[in-house]
Amino acid sequence: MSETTEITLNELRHLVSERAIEGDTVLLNMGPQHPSTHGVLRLLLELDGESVINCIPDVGFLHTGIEKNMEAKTYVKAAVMTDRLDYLNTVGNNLVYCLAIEKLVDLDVPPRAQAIRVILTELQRIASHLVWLGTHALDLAAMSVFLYCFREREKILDIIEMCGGQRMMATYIRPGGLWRDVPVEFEDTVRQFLKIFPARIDEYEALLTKNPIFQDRTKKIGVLSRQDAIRWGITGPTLRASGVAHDLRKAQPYCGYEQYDFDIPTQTAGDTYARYQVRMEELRQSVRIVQQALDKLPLGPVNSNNRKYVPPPRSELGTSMEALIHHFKLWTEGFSAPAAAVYVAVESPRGELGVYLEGNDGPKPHRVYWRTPSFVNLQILPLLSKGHLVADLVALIGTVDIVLGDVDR
Amino acid sequence: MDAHLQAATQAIQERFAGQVSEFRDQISLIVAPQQIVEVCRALKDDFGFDMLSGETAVDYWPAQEPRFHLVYLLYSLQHNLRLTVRVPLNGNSPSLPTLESVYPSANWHEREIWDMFGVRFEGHSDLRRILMPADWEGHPLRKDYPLGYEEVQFSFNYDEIDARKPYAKE
Amino acid sequence: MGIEQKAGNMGAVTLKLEQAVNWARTNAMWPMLFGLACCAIEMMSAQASDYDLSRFGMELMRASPRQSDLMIVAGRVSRKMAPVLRRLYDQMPDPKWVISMGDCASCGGVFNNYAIVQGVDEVVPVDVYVAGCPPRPEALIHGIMTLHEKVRGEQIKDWA
Amino acid sequence: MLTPYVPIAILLILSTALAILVVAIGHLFGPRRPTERKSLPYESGMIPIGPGTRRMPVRFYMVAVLFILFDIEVVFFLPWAIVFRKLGLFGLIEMFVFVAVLLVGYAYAWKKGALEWE
Repeated sequence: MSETTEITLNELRHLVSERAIEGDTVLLNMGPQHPSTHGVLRLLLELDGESVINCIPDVGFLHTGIEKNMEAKTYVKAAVMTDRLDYLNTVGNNLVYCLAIEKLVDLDVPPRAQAIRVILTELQRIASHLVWLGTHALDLAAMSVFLYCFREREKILDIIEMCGGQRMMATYIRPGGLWRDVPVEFEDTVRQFLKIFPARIDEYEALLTKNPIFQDRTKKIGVLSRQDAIRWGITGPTLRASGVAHDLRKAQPYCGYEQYDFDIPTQTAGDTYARYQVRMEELRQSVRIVQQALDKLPLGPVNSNNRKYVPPPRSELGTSMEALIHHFKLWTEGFSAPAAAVYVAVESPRGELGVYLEGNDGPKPHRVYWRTPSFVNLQILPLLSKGHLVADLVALIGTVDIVLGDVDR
Repeated sequence: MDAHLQAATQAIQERFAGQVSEFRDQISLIVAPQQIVEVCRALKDDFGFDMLSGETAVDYWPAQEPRFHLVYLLYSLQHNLRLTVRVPLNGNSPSLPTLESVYPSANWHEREIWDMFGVRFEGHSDLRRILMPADWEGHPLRKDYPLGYEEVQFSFNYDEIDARKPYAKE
Repeated sequence: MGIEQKAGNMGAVTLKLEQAVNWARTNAMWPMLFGLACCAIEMMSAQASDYDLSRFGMELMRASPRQSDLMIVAGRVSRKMAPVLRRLYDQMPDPKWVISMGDCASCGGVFNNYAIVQGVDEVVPVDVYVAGCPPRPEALIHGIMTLHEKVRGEQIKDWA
Repeated sequence: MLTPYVPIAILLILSTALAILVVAIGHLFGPRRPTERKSLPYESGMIPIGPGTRRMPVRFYMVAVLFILFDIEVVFFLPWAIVFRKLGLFGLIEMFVFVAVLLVGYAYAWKKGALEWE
């Protein structure tokens, strides 16, 4: 097991200020194993006492080579990989990968599947925001919020498990529709959840919003101006908290988002408290979307009947020869996609999650590039942390809301 | 094709002799490697493509002629338009000017492309490996780099693989 | 013929030193806060109110290896993380155990490629492997129960 | 004449003895396997860069001194609280004067910005 050479001081000469070389400031590793880095993120901090002079993020401790692995699997088998990317938004990853395939091979999706996709993606957004809220408040010493958030998150995981059979990595969305239809008791379980959840959001707000300690730790901390946000390509709640009302569900609607009316919460202050408010408001908007999607849930098939790409239902295998041939071809060699490239982006809880999919007339994708929001949003951490104390850095990592599986791919 | 996008691609074609191609209503511009900074600066300042959504490379390994394609995914916030700019690169260790001056977010994208594909960026402020360990040889996402597949232990070949596997002593 | 066979199990009176030490070790085994990837989220669910690891004496997830007895490797270990994992394992005080949570930690799981260490037992000696991707919180608790059985079986000669 | 203090002495002796006993057992019987890698300073899993002991900024010292000052002030409350009944009004006013004097010092420190970190 090779002992990798640690980064010596002179290799960082061009990054660290002169005072560090003479030894005036301390170089400290807020390293891969740290309670508040939400995973294995390493920050090399240059500290003058308590205030942060320089913060150099070092990522790659969770690099899984997913893009290389996907090139070695067929299109449908590679869908298993997508769940493990941003493990707090597994349904969203499946969605964007399947949308990219559907665009590449021009595959239609029935309306019922689109509505269920919207419901599950919004529920997954709520679950992801609950983990963000729980860990962010836990970092700022509000232990009880963590326990309350995970209590609600269990309910959403039960719903996803009811549909997909697995709590987190269900791979429920397949190219051309869904794996299978939702079970009978899906609707009233979701309605049951929607009935109790708004009151729970008020519970969290009562705990945190007017809490003076929380306000001291988050107001005017990590201010991100509108120009900087656009210049650095920031997307998602971090961008909306700096005053730019950009949300891909409204700007470039997919999966039938244009039928539902919801508004995009924005703030102008651009500090940690503004991002907290934006995300809390997004929880309420997601409840509204799920409510509307559930009321207008159309009936009908869940998979498109384009047999070239979607395997036929098992019932037909006994009777029709073509179904058997399609079934055999799809499950052995898989369908092949044209030699062209497509870029599709959706709104994940962290920002714009995009897939650049390139085929090569073969059954395996030639290149799958994941434009992940956490990788881009993490770049502004050095910018935000200038001049703050180390304790504020803990709040900053929470507010940028990164997931390391997203960053390192 | 959207009117504004039409104007943008027209202007780029005249000034930088780029070709335009379209697939499923997604426009992509093919431009020479050395002009990429001017093209992006023009697109950003004159046509409002103020956000670099993403930047990656594609490896067409057996073909040496344009072995790599650098793909820049641009997005305009005001006009809500997407544009892809592709740059063909030849040879096994190509290099082209960095885009950091136009889009600061290109810093990490380019470090990742250097780490994964071995495409060097001239003028980049801090070109180090970002995802792989600092002393790693080779660029993993290249097509000629092996997947690193390890043979799976089943019952019939369990013993000889078990002998080779480096178990950690205490 | 120990006194226990003769006088029967009289609880505290016929308690062996091993049993006392093992009882103390199993009922207050503090895990190290070491979440890597998706399994860390399931470990947090196990720690949170619904599945509550605190019932097994694991109230605190200690942040530093110096104060923890158990290292739960929750997630996939990349090549860049392996030396860090080994260093953390070495810095833990001596009665220490390792649970490899999830398929990626146990055998590389779905990722059979250059970036992932194919099984954490190449880096640290593992006591209990928990299967699942990610394993349900109950599966993790079952893994912890198995580890407790193993620790209760330890004898003094193991510690020499 | 020292008889009222005997129980206190016994209590003191017993508590210190118990503390020393527990630490000694841990020290003597605990297994000790110091390895070179285990004694490496822990810095969230990485090897520390640069020397461990650095010049500490003076602000840490300032915070420490202020804490000790106001902590000792609280210690004086304890004996006062025991004989509080017997002292009556005079004791109350006396303690207020004591606290007021220290409050002036606190206000001065606050005004001079000793509590701010910058």
